[in-house]
Order: sequence, then C-alpha cells, then structure tokens
Amino acid sequence: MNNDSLFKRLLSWIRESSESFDEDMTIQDVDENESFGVVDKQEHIENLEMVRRKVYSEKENKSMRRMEAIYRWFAVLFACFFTFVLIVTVSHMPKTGDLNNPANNEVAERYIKEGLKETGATNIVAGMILDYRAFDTLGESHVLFVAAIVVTILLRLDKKEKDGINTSIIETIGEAEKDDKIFEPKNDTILQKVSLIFVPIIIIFGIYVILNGHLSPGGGFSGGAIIGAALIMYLNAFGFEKTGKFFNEKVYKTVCFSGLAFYALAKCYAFFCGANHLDSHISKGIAGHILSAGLILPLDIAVGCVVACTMYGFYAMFRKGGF
Amino acid sequence: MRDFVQNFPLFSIVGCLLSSSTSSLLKGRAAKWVNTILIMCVGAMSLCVMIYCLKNGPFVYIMGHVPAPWGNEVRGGVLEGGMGLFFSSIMLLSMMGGRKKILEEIEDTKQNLYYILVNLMLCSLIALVYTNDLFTAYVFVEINTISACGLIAIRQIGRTIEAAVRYMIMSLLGSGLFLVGVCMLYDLTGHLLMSNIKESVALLSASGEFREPLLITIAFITMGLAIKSALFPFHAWLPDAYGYSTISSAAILSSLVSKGYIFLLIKIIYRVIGFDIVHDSLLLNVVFGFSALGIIFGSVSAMKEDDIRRMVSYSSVAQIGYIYLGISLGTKEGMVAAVFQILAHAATKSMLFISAIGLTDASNTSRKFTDLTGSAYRNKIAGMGFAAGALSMVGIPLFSGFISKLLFMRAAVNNYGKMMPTMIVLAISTILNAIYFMKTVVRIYSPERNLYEGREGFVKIHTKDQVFYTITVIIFIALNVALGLCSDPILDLISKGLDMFA
Amino acid sequence: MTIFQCILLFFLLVCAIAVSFSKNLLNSVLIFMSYSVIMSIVWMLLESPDLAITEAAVGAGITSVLFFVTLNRIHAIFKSAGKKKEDVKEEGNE
Amino acid sequence: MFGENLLNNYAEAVSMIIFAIGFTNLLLHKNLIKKIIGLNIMDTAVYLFLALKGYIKGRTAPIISNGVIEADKYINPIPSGLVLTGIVVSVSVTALMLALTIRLYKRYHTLDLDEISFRLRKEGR
Repeated sequence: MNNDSLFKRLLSWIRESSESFDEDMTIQDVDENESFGVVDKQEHIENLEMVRRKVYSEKENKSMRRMEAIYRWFAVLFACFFTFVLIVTVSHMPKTGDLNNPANNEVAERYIKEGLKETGATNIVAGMILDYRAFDTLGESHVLFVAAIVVTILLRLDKKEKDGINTSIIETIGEAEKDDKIFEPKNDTILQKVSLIFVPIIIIFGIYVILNGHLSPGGGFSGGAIIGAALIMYLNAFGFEKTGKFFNEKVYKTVCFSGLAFYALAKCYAFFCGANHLDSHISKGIAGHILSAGLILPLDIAVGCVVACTMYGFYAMFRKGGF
Repeated sequence: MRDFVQNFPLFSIVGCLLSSSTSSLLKGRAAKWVNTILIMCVGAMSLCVMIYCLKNGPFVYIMGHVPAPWGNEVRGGVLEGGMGLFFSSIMLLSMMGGRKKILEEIEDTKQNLYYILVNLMLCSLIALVYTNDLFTAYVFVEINTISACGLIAIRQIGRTIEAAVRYMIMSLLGSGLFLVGVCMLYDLTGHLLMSNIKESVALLSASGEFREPLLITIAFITMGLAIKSALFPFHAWLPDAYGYSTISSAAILSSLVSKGYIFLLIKIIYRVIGFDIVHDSLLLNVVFGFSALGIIFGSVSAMKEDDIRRMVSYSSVAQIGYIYLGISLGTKEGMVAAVFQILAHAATKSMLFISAIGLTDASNTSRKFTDLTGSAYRNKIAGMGFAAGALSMVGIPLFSGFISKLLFMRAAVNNYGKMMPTMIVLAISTILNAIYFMKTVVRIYSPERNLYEGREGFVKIHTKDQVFYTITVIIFIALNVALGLCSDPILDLISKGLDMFA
Repeated sequence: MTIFQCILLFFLLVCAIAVSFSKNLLNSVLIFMSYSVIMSIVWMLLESPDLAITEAAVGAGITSVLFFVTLNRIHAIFKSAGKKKEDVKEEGNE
Repeated sequence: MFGENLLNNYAEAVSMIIFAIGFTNLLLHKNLIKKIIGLNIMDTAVYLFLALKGYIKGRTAPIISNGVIEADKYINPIPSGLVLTGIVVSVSVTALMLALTIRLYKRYHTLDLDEISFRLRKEGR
C-alpha cells in the first residue's frame, strides 16, 4: 500500500544516489551466489554501513527526510482515525458487566447449569473448552504443533560443515556452537544453586496445575508452560550437556507425537459417539475428585506434556539450533 | 444412528491431523506416500459427501454430545463437498508436478516436515470449508496462515525468508481484524454459530438496533479476509512469495490458500450476515473499487515483469480482483461467477506455475524471457501446458477462463449501477492479459536459434525422463478443458450449493 | 475496585505507548513483559483466573524468554558480539 | 456520533485504543522486533476486550465451589474459553515470527525490512 509506493519512489532516488558503491557491492554479490553469509562478515558490515550512511542518513538526502516526515504524519493520522472508529464502535456496544447483554444468553446459562452434570468438571471453563467446544481446542493444539514444525524448519541445523559456496543462509552446527558459547553461563554457582532449589518446586507446581485443571484454575496449557519454563531455567544453569542426558530430540518427537495422536484419537472417538448418539463408555466420576470429569484429565495431561516439550524445544532451537 | 457418510467430514479432518503428527516420525519418502494417500482419501470422502448431499440435502454434524449452540458442529452441503474434492485434487496435482523440485530444493532431513505442512494445510482448508462456527474458522485460519508461511520459507534463500516475513505481517494484520470482528459479533449477538448469528443479525437489522457497530464489524471481517487473500492494496508480499518458493508451494499457495479465505468470506456473507443485508450495503462498493483497481494494477505490473514466475504471480493479483469483483456485484449471478472463477483460476494458475518450472528447467533454470526463447521446443509438454494456461487466462473459448469472463459479463448486465465500469475493466484487463501472455507464448514458441547449442543447461528434456510431470500437465489441461466445455453441470451444482447455503 | 482497575488500565496504556517509543530493544521487551503482568492482574480482577494464570505463565514467562534469546542471537544485548553491536543498536534507535 | 454507553464502556475503549496502538506498531515500525511486540499487544488487547465482555458485575469466577450451582452466581464462561484458545495461537505465532527474525538477521545483518528489500532489488535475486 502507501508503504510500497513510498518505497518505490524512495528506491528510484536511492538508485542514482548510490551509484558509486553500487559496483563494488554488485561484483561481490555476483561472485558468491545468493548468500551474504559466506563473505567475511566484517567487510560485509562495512558495506552495509556505507549503504546506510548513504541511504538512511538524514543530512545526505533531503527528499528522503521529507518522505519520512510525510510518512510519519500519515501514520499518525491513520492511527488517530482508526482509534476514533474503534471508540465510536465501542460506544455503541452493549454495557459492560450488564446482566442482560446479548452475550449472557441460554448458551452460557446451560454451561453453568448443566456443565457439572454433563462434563463432570468443577471448573466450568475447562469443561467448556475440553468438552463442549473441544473442536476448537483440537485445532489450537495443532496450531502450536505447526508453529513448532515451522520453527524447526527455520532453525534446526543439520549441516555439519559448509559444503562449498552454495550453502545458502543456513549456518552450520559448528558456527552455532561458537555463537552460543558467547552467551553460555560459565557455570554460574549462584544460578546453579538457586535453580537446584527452585526447579523442582516449579515443576511440582506445574504438575499440580495440570492435574487440577478440571477442579481449579489452570489446565494443560498453563501447566505445560510452567514446566517448560522450569526446564529452560535448568538448561540455563547447567548447559546443554546435562539436559541432553534426559531430554534429546528423540524424547521431544516421541512425546509430541504420542500426546497429539492420543488427543486426536480420543476426541475423534468422543465426537463419533456423540454425533451418532452412541454411549461412549467414559465415566464422569464423582465431581470434585481428582480422578473425574471423564476425558478432561487425560487430555490435560497430554496437552501439558506437548506444551512443555514444545516450549523447551523452542528455546533449544532458538539457542543453538538443535538439542 | 445417522448415515455413515455424514461422518466423513470428521474423518477427513482428524485423518489429516493424525497423519501430520505421524509424519513427524517418518522419513521423507514414507511421509510422501502418507501425504499422497491422505489427499486421495480426503478427495474421495468429499466426493461421497457431495453425492450424498445431492440426493438428500445438506446435513449438520454435531461435534460432541451436545447439540449446536452449545457444542461445535460442521455442516455438509453440495458446495462444501465439491470444494473439498476440488481442493484436494488440485493439491494432489501440484504435489505430483513439483516432486522433483522438492527433492532438489529442500534439505533431505527436512523433507518430511514439508509433507507435514501440506497435510496441515489440507486439514485447515477442509475445516474452513466444512465448519459452521466462526471461532473454529479463526483457529483453522491461523493453522492455514502458519503452514503457508512454512511452505514459503522452507526453501531457505534470502528472498523466501523476506517474503515469508512480509506474508506473516500482512496476514497477522488480517487475522487481528478478523478476530476483533468475530469478538464484536459475539458481543452483539451472543452467538458464535453461523446460523444463530444470522437469526439475531436479521432481528437487529430489522429493529435498527446496533446499526453502526454491525456495519463496522462486517467491515472488519471483510477487510481482514481481503488482506489475507491479497486483494489489491495488500498484495505487497505476493510476488516474492509466489515467485521464489519451491514450485509445489507456489502452486498450492496461489491456487488454494487465498481461495480458502475467499470461500470463507462467501460463506460468511451467506450464512452469517445474510445476503439480502449485504447486497445493498456501501461496503460492497468499496470492495468493488479495490477489485477493479487490483485487476488493472495486477495486469499492468505483470506486463512490466521480465521474470516468468513473477509475471504469473502478478497475474494472480488480477485474478483475485476478478473474484472480488464477482462478489461485490451483489447478485446471485455474480456469486456464481465468483465461485466458478475460484475453480477456473485454481486449475489454471497451478498449471501455469507447474509448466513454467518445466520451461525454466530446460533453459538453465533462468527465468528471464531472453533465456526462455524457444524453450517450448526443448520441453514440449511444459510448453503445451503453458500455452493452454495462457489461452485460458486470456479467455479463449473452450478453456475455463472464457466461461468465467462470460459469467462476469452476464452478472454485470443485471446490476445497473456497476455494469459500465465492470465492462470497461473486463475489456481492459482482457487486452492486457492478451498482450503479456501472448508475448510469453510467442517467445517460448519462437523457433530455436543456434546460440543455445554450446551453452550447458539448455538441454532438451524428453518426456520419458519426466513421466510424473507429463501426466500431471496432461491432467491439468484435461481439467481445464473440462471446466471450459461442460460448464453447465458445474454451474448447476454451484447454484444448487449456493441455495443450500442460505 | 474500579479505581484500582482504572489505574491498571492507565498503566496498560502507558506501557503500550512506551514500547513503541523506547529507544532500546531490550527496554521495549522488558516493558512488554510488565504489560503482560499488568494484563494478568486485570484479568484476575475480571474474575477469570484461568486467563490470569495462563497469561502470567506465557506472556510474562515464555514469550519474554523467547524475546531475550532472540535478542541474544541478533546480538542486541551483549558487548561480546562486539563488531555487530553498533548497527543493531542503531536499528534499535530509530 | 458517539453512543450513549461510552462512559460505561471505558474499559473497552481502553482496550480498543491499545489494539489500535498495536496495529499501528505492526504496520508502521521498521524494526521487526517492535513489529512482533506490536502484534502481541494487538492480540492481548482483543483478549482484554473479550474478557470484559464476559464479565458480569457482582459475580464470581465460574468454578463451582462445594457444589452450589446457581446460574446467577457465576460470570459468562465462554469468553474465557475463547481467550485461552487465542493465547495459544498468539504465542505460537510469536515464536514463529522470532524464528523468522533470527534467520533474516543471519542472512542480512539488519532488522529493517525496507533496507532488506532495497538490497534484494540491488542483488537481483
């Protein structure tokens, strides 16, 4: 949109402004194909500095500054207009916290009245997202899964060493190790002691949150996130060697697969029975007990495992591209 | 105990999810076969659903033990089944056509991840087609967006990463607007299920209560879906994303992803807001203006390109403009034309991409027109495919593009306000299409000179080296001609399905 | 209770604006972290504890950790990435 | 112009302002990290809006304590469920965008999209 058009005009200006350094950069670009990562970074950054000094410096080009100013003003105006529209919309909306809003209709009423009987969960929200509207939640867990897959595609490093010039932007494992060593804590004693004390507590709290998902606030996702945070803390304290002993890629894959497959199969069975008016032989149990609410507890556990592994996996991928 | 066919939507969705989580453990080849079998099964099930609905009408399938307003539900109809069948067949063809490229351009340790993404993409498309619940639609739209981003970025050169970032930013804006629209709609009506929302929206518009919020909500939802499906001002990410990703991804993205969003938009117009409320609203005129601009702009910038794949990508900006034009005419004929254009464009555009890659392979993988001279002689089948696609795009009779243009004309006649501009836009864009596509066809068919003899890479590719590819292109051409020749039963199906929608 | 809620909402606004005006990437991530914490308190006041605990675990926990490790990878935090530090700082500054 | 509920819906107004701020960040900032933060702010604002919609004055969280089931004791549970689903979506999208940022930085050593596209056009690939 205006971003693009502005950019085109900018570009046309830039072209003639930066003829002088165009040559040397283009030569360099031609001889190493489709990759800057291969050339020496220092020299590359100098080139970059030159580009930025020529192109992005205020005093060297007037028109660009004018462009920037216009752009900013347009931005501010657009933001104000958008906010105004939104506020006008909200001012026509039903009252907050009012009892007879359209949102408080028979749907919510049935969730509250019949929820305990039909799902066996004391926490109505958990019962709702895992039993009434379980289709959304099934999709949601797979959103997390597909995000993990894309992060793996982007960041997992499978090359041991560069093979020639045509390795594109993909760096090698060795480089990543070197890059990661800079930020590796040098066996920080305080961190290690503190995490020795805290990690078990955090993990136990996470397990509690998962197991009580149908009785009290929380549930699979939040508990899994807590456990993942504890694992990340342990990793930061003790480094990859120690965590690699009990958590490698194989474990990650297996847990994710089993959790998601169990989730999908269980929900498929439940949907099938429900739609065909069969009796799914899943007992609701006694309300308020830990072993109750039919499928909700196992599903919470599965989601929790998947989320914990995924969070730790995210961190490991970001940190050095692999476990 | 209901008929067994009614379980097929559930089975196809859960099957996609299961196969995707299974493929994360498999090797590349195994994942490939799982993917192929899955797509075939989904297509077969959708066909069964379509036939079933033709016999005894649409059905509603409860997802869970409790009926609709409380639980989720999916809804099967003729149009849903047909769309599922069409999407899966196009996806299968695109995967077959680009198989060799996938092996070349993706690291072999990440092959299975590619097939996982394709499975999830198919799952989200099927769910968007079948779902009857707005929030479920939002969740699966997100799955669709993320897997599309993965499909773009899996070929890791700088261009694709940059294109993926642009794509993500644009479509996240779109999802944000869509989500806020859904939330406001929930607040105004108190429902998330499409049919219930329609009832309460009818009540509201009758009583004149909440008029401004309702209008702005509809505007947000439309704008979000338009951004996600690259309507004209929001197409900045499109040429890089389509032009540099691996070819199966390009075909799938251009022919299926945006179409999924547009189909969701049509569904929302019919099933959530109600056609009679939309068709005289000011919103459609805005959409009309944008789509008309998009048609012209896409064609012009496609003319300026000298890179074959970017040219094809820009022409799909124009085609998406056509679809929105049909929607914004606000008549039933316009809707039918839009749906038919979805089918025609999906078939044609994926064929163009697949055959373009054949041409570039025959000319040292360079996509510049100067190198493509006479490449149709070096790779005969690809040349045939590209020529057929170009003719269809220009709108020569006996191809599918002709029928869709005819339908647009016919629909525009019934709409007095927009008849003249529609005619003008269609005429201009047809001329521009003819110019740039015919230019390309003439170039690839201009007789081979000897200057390529010595240079390596400009090789003759024989049919027996690319059996899969040949079969794919032939099927594509057959599909296109079928859409062009026997269009009447298809149009009949479409109008039946649209009636079942309402 | 409403007074408290108003104060919290005001803080939310301040954080949201400060993120886009802060000069340094690290600062903006930290401000975003506090934004998430305030948001979880607001949800606590709105009687939805599930959201509060999830937001506190995710928004203030995992997301910020991911932001920090990203800043590490793009050398926006530490001196130890010496040569690349300046230009990233500069981008932080615009 | 303005409806009658503006003073009553001040919280929604705030959430919508935050949404607009995040939207503008995502649209107009050059720096990718700030774009991502803007995206997060936008999503959270929508969730705040939803949670406000579920709230009912003088009622408690929908967790049945010692078996008392009265419909007029608990707030509307639906928005909480939707927001729970949405938070997962937004955290996955955030992780994905951050991964893209890292890749982009490794390739171009900058976080500025305009500059990257400028260089891309100069490279010609």
